[in-house]
Amino acid sequence: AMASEKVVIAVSPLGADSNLYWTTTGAFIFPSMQTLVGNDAATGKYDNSQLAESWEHNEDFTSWTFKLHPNAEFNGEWGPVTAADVVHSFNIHTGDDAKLSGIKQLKTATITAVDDHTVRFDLPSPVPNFLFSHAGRGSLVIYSKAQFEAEGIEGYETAPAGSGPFQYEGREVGQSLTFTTIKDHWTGVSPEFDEIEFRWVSEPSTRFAMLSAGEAHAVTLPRDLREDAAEAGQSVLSSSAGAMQSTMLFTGQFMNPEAEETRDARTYAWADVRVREAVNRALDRDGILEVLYGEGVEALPVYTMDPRFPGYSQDLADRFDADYGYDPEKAMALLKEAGYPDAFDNAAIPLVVTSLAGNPEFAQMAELVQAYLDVVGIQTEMREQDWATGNTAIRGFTADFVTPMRNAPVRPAALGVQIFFTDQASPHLNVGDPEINDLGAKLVSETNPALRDELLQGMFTRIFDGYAHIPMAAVPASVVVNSDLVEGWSFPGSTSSGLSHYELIDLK
Amino acid sequence: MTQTQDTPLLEVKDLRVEISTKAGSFYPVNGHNFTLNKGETLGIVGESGSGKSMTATSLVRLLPKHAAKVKSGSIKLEGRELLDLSEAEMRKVRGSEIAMILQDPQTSLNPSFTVGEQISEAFRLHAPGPKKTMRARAIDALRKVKVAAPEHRVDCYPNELSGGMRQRVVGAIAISCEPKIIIADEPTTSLDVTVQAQYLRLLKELQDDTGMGIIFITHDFGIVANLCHKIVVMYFGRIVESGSVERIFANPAHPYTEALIGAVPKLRGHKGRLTTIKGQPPAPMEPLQGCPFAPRCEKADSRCFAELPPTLDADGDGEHLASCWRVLDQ
Amino acid sequence: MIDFSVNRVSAMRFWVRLWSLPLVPITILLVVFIIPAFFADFIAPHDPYVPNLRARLQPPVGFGGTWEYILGTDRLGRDILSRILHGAWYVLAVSMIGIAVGVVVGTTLGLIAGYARGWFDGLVMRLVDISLALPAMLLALALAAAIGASFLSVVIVVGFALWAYFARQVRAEVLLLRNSDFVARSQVAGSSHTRILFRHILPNVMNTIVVLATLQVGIAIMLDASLSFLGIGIPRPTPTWGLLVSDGRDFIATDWWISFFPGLAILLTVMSANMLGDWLREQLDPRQRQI
Amino acid sequence: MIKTPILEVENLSKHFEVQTGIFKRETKIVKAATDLNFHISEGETLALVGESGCGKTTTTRLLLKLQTPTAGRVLYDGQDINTLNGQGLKTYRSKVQAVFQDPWSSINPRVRIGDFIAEPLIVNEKVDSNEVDRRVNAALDAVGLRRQDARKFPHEFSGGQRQRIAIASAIITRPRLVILDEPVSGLDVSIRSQIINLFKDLQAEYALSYILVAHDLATTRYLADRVAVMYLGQMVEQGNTDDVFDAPAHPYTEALLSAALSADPTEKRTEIPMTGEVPSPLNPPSGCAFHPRCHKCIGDICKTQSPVPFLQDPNRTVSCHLYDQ
Amino acid sequence: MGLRTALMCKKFKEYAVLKYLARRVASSLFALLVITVIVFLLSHLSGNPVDALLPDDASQEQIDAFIRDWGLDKPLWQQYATFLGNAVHGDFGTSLKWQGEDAMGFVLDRMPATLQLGGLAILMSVVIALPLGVAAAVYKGTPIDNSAQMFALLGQSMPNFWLGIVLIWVFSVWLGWLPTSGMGTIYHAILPAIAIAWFQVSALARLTRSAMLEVLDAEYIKLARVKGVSESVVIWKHALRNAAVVPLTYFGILAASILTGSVVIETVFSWPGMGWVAIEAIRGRDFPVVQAVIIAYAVIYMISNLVVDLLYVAIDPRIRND
Ligand SMILES: Nc1ncnc2c1ncn2[C@@H]1O[C@H](COP(=O)(O)OP(=O)(O)OP(=O)(O)O)[C@@H](O)[C@H]1O
Ligand SMILES: Nc1ncnc2c1ncn2[C@@H]1O[C@H](COP(=O)(O)OP(=O)(O)OP(=O)(O)O)[C@@H](O)[C@H]1O
Ligand SMILES: [Mg+2]
Ligand SMILES: [Mg+2]
Repeated sequence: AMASEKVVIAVSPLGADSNLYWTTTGAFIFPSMQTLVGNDAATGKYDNSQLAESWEHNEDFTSWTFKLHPNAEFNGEWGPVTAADVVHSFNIHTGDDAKLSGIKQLKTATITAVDDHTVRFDLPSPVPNFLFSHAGRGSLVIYSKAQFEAEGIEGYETAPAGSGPFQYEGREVGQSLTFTTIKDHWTGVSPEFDEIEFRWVSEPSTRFAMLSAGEAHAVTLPRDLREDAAEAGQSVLSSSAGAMQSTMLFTGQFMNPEAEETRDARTYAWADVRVREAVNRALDRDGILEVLYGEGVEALPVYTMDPRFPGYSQDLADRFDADYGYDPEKAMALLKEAGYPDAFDNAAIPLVVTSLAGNPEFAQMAELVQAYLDVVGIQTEMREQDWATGNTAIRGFTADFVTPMRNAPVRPAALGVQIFFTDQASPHLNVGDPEINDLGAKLVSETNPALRDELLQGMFTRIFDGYAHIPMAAVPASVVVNSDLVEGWSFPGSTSSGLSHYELIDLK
Repeated sequence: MTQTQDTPLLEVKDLRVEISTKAGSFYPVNGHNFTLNKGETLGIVGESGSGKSMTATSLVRLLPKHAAKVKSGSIKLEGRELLDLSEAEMRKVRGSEIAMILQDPQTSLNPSFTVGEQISEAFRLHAPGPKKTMRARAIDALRKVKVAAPEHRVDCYPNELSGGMRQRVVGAIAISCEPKIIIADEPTTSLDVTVQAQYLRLLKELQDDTGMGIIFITHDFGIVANLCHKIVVMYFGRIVESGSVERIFANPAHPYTEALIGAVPKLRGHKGRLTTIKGQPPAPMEPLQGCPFAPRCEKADSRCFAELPPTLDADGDGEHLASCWRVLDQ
Repeated sequence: MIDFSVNRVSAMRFWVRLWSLPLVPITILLVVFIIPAFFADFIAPHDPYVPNLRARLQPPVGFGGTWEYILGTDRLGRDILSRILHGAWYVLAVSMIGIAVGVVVGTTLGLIAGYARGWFDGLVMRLVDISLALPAMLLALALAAAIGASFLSVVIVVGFALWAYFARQVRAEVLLLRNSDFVARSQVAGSSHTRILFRHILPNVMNTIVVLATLQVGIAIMLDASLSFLGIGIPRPTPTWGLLVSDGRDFIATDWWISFFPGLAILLTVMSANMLGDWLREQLDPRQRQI
Repeated sequence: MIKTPILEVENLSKHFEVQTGIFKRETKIVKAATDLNFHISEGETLALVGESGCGKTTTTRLLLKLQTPTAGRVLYDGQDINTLNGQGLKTYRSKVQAVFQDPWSSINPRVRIGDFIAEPLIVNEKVDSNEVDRRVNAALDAVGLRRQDARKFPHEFSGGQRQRIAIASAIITRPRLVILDEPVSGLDVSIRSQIINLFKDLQAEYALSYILVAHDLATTRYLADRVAVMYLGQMVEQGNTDDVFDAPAHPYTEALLSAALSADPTEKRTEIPMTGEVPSPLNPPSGCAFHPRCHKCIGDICKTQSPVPFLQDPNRTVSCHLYDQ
Repeated sequence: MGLRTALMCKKFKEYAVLKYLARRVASSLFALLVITVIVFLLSHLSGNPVDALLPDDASQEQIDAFIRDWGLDKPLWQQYATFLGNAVHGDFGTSLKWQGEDAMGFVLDRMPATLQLGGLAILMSVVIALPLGVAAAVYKGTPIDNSAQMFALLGQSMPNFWLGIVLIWVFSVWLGWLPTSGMGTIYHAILPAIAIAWFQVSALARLTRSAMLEVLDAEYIKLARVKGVSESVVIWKHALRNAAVVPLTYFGILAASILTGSVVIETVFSWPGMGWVAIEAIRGRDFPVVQAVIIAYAVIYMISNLVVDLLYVAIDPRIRND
């Protein structure tokens, strides 16, 4: 690397542009901040690379104790990282303005500083996945209490002191965010460059151009462009672990037997399991995924199920081809049996597509899905809406056959399944199946790992067999780097942007 | 009124101007011959579209660039052939030797510059000098054309002046470099009678002072009768009659001239029917045989329709010319 | 004062005018725009909607492609040519209906404002100001979000973006016309206001409206494209040209044909429409200024 | 011979408010017509003459009800035209017609000649289409146009023909009065006389009355029985044409006539030089408006007091302090 | 004119200017008021900020708290009244998306970027369009005219985002002359300015051309030639001075189009101006910022129109001395 080098990473702008991590749904503040628990760059497994040296929990997962690295310290003269900082951070993260999804678990916890370098979280009910709240997506980030006391919230707004390997340098709102490398970081990790700058660039082609022009070291690109970039000689780096799962969801209480009378034929065409199966059977997933994500992307048997987390069912994965495989004839036969389309008043099922920043695949996915459904005789109607409008529609149940969605699988399966299928979920996401709800309720209080596994598998199986959704794929996060400038970089794909471990960027 | 000079001030011989358009080409100026002497005023009359303005602009070589060009003939200013001059030389001639006054005082001054600027520009081009003296000379020029309070008016924009005053400013520009000839293309049509009378008086006085020649284009017979020494009557791009004012008014040789004179009501005198000319002039590109006026002529006979009459000497002394077969019969 | 004599001149040269018909733009418009708009079903070689994953990203003929897909295929293997041909109808419909909305609203308001003057005139001019002061794009975003992006919302946005120009122009012209001698004469004859407005004034602003409308075709198509770019155009999979260009924009440097050919279709159509508009303006009203 | 007046004008005034100054923030009053009194009788021609901007057109527009007067009345058969409505108004509209100066702008280029000519008839009288055709043909005949021309559009006609069309339209309702605002100044010399003759012929045939506005004094003398001279919105002199032209009473009329050029080189004229500029109607001089240019100005009274009309004889009025004493 | 009257005149003129300004400002304020209503209604009709700002799995309490905090539970007119009252003080609330930023302050922070880009674009279009239009008029009907018109037309026929991306690839990536995106040096502004300006060049050049053609036909141009003035002085001094008034009247529309153009182009070039803010804010249902940004746009437009009016007076003596 050269004497004074600045690494530029161009990404599409996130929802919010803020230093106050707890108020956002994602931010690029991470290089300078740390959480308690880290993720291994190569495997995505939890490790102690961040502030906690070690941790332990009691029998029923209701009490978690973390020991901090004794030599951890904040950059910029704000002193060592202590339990007081953790308590302080906990308090601001659970305040009224908190919006972070991952800290939902924290809200019910109480925190105690056991000693200077030990904190304990006590939870009212068993939380086996508690580490999730301290690592990766949407977790507790440790801010300096001393800085807060000295400068108040403005201090955080102008230059939050963190303990990460980079120091917050400054932000051009809407434009960029810059960090400088800390030369003698307490972890001993030392990046081989002096500065790192994130640039917000909405247009993928502009990002591609920046990469090609050598203005950026790394950029995030949609799949199609990644391929093009690879052809042009750039390197595509993927996260070591799957970062996203994508699926399409039906909405409404379509599995709720009691809702039978109130649902109308149009909204609830898929209340009939045969229609749901037909929809799934009509899709050539391999084809779609290859077009959208390229090779090496795996089919996803059940959304929120992930081999890294408890509840994974090899059985479902094995049965996937047989039960969800591409079979248009079968789909048509099922529809005929179900009386579709003749028996329905309205033949068109609205297919709402939300164009989410950074996921241009979704539009194409919708087009492909629509084309495949058309083949078997299901007419759909596409509404291209932005995220917010789409969400409004979903919440109002005006969108019927719904949105490709994504979520990072770093979320433990037990959390995900509750959020997307049960009565724990937002009303619009609750499919209304008594059995799933029942299993979900049991899961909450169950602490035995084996039994939890069983409950989860039961839920997944129910979802799978009931064709309760249209699972698509597990996709790793990836980034394209300029092959003339960057040698390599590994990251687990555990943050909302998919990027992390910037200190590991290996320049040429 | 006899000018005994060897070289006339301006001598135009067999001038032909061609206009070519997509639809075809024609000659709005077709074989003009006339002369202008020092201190003399020549009136060009004719109805709209007969080629009066084309004649005037061809004299200063400012014909519309792409559409029109001089086909043949000669224009001699004191014996010097203007058609042979380079564009730069011609620019010197314009303004300093031949000046022109345009029809509409409303539009012939640039609205964006003060009167003074526009007058001194004319000076500057032909006799450069410092700004101050330019201004002084502009004021002088204004005074010459009898503009009241010239010191004040020199800084006015054209829109601040009345129509008559504007026309006088145009006059000031024209005489600023003491040209030998002023060509005035209908300079008074938009003026009120009273203002017009003042203006014509002014022109006459200036002519008396400087001895310049004036070519006056108009269709107002009142002006011709009062101001001009000689007249050229145009019809359809041709000169159909020329001669001294007295002779032509007293004894028009061409039926067209006769009809024109008879068509104008007199300020004093009879109230009988006015003479009229039937029909309209032919369209520029209409194919014609014979005399172009024949179809409208009360006195036309078969010869008129068959053959274009040559320019004939009406009074036998070479001073009164007309192109009409009837001249031969007299 | 309006110079009506131009009509005389131009009428005299009727045949000359016919001869000078701008054949190139008319031909282009027909070939690229009008004919495809109505006959895409018959001339398009492929279904514009059905993906063919086996034929993804075929380059156009001459760049390594085959005659099967003359202009190449897109990311989903759909034939670009067929999509352009089918898209023509939507582009035509959006621009025509949008302009029609603009014309009807703008002309009506401009006509009445210019003729009646007074408070109504003041109100209309304020509205024109307001409409010009609101960047159409922002309004479009808000509107599309409010009523959902659809064919209708695009038409409304186009109409909204254009009406003010018509209103202004028509009003200005009516102001001149209402002082013209022939209107005075008609008043002297005892004609009612409606008669004057519709028999005497309206026919005389028709030229302006036609010319302006022709020139607005380009603006309407551009607006449609920009809306697609912002993701609030006519929803996919409708292959409007704006969407095609917008979707292909990421691949300008690599699979350039995806956006190049729809872009070319836009370029040719807009250019031809403008040239036709210029020609019309010259024929109908040489004094009309370009807006 | 005492003729009944068709139209009587009593103390007619029209004042315009105009905005002047930068950004049009200053309101001034233009007195385009002040306290006019005149009348016009059956079969008679009255000419309004005066310099540009003196209010001739404004006066005709008031008579045509194109504008409403600031003060005063216009009486048609004894009825104020501004109170007319319904049938009365229709009668007025069909009995008082107009021909304007510019033959190019006074005909709607988008209407067929026949329809254009018929318009006054159609809007004022209940007539069937046969009758309309018949009357249009008659009007075309009267002005010397061919009947086939009815189907053509205006652009197919020359200026002179257009003026004939305008005249045809003006006479189709058999009006009693036709107002002519500079009807020939837009025409070429050779055409002018045709139209002037036509006016005379029509007057003889239909017993028309004309109010004629003309720049050209010769034309005025030729056509008019009586003449009214206006200066800055005021009537300065009125009388029989021959009387006024032969012996002008008002200094302005005198100067105006002396400035007119006769198309006769033998005629001698003595020009009375008028000094000064034509004043702006926005800032009319005090007292008698003509005093700054008057060669007979008799002192302070002219500068301070407006002269009142003086009746020289039943047919002649003059407004000048010369005649006050 | 005596000195005293001259002085009075001057004073009167100043007074008139003030009065005129006051009237124009008042009418602009009325327009702004209407715009606030439109904007307020539209942004409220267009989806719920809850969905934009809260994650899809937000709990009901989170949603409720959010609604309460932002006053979304009050009746619409009340929300508007509050909004207007605050807006008068320049207070449009705090941004929902850019945490803690004062909405108007945030927009104003972005404004220089947009003005800088817009200014450059205007400059470019004028610098290119005027000579182009003049040349086309002077050489009417010749190949020069045709190619000038063609060049102008081209700009009007390309979607500007597409042009922008092509420019980036050609000039930044392949030729490497200019930076691809972002804001910084003047070089950063060149490509986006071209992408915006080209479209305007077309309209402006054609307008200049037709104005020039009209002026070149004027009598005073003939008079200048008759005086012996050289052709270049005739064109650049006598003609252009008068013709320039016409494109000037177009400036209000030009300003509006450039603002509109900047919305798209700022996105393409990651130019952190108001256009970028507008899109991000509308997409994120960031009411306060949406309102602030549209009002800001409208104000810029109105001010530029006012300036144009005054400029118009300064340039054209016909108006100045009427
Ligand atoms: N630029 C031009 N292109 C083509 N034809 C022209 C042009 N200028 C003049 N003409 C034609 O040339 C002929 C003579 O025009 P010219 O202007 O000399 O007439 P004129 O006698 O001055 O008429 P007027 O009394 O109306 O001024 C007319 O038929 C006119 O139509
Ligand atoms: N609508 C109007 N608003 C304001 N001022 C007007 C209006 N109409 C006429 N004037 C003014 O009234 C005065 C008389 O105008 P008018 O047109 O009657 O004059 P005119 O005698 O017909 O002149 P010309 O011979 O030039 O036709 C002029 O100063 C004119 O500027
Ligand atoms: Mg002429
Ligand atoms: Mg008049």
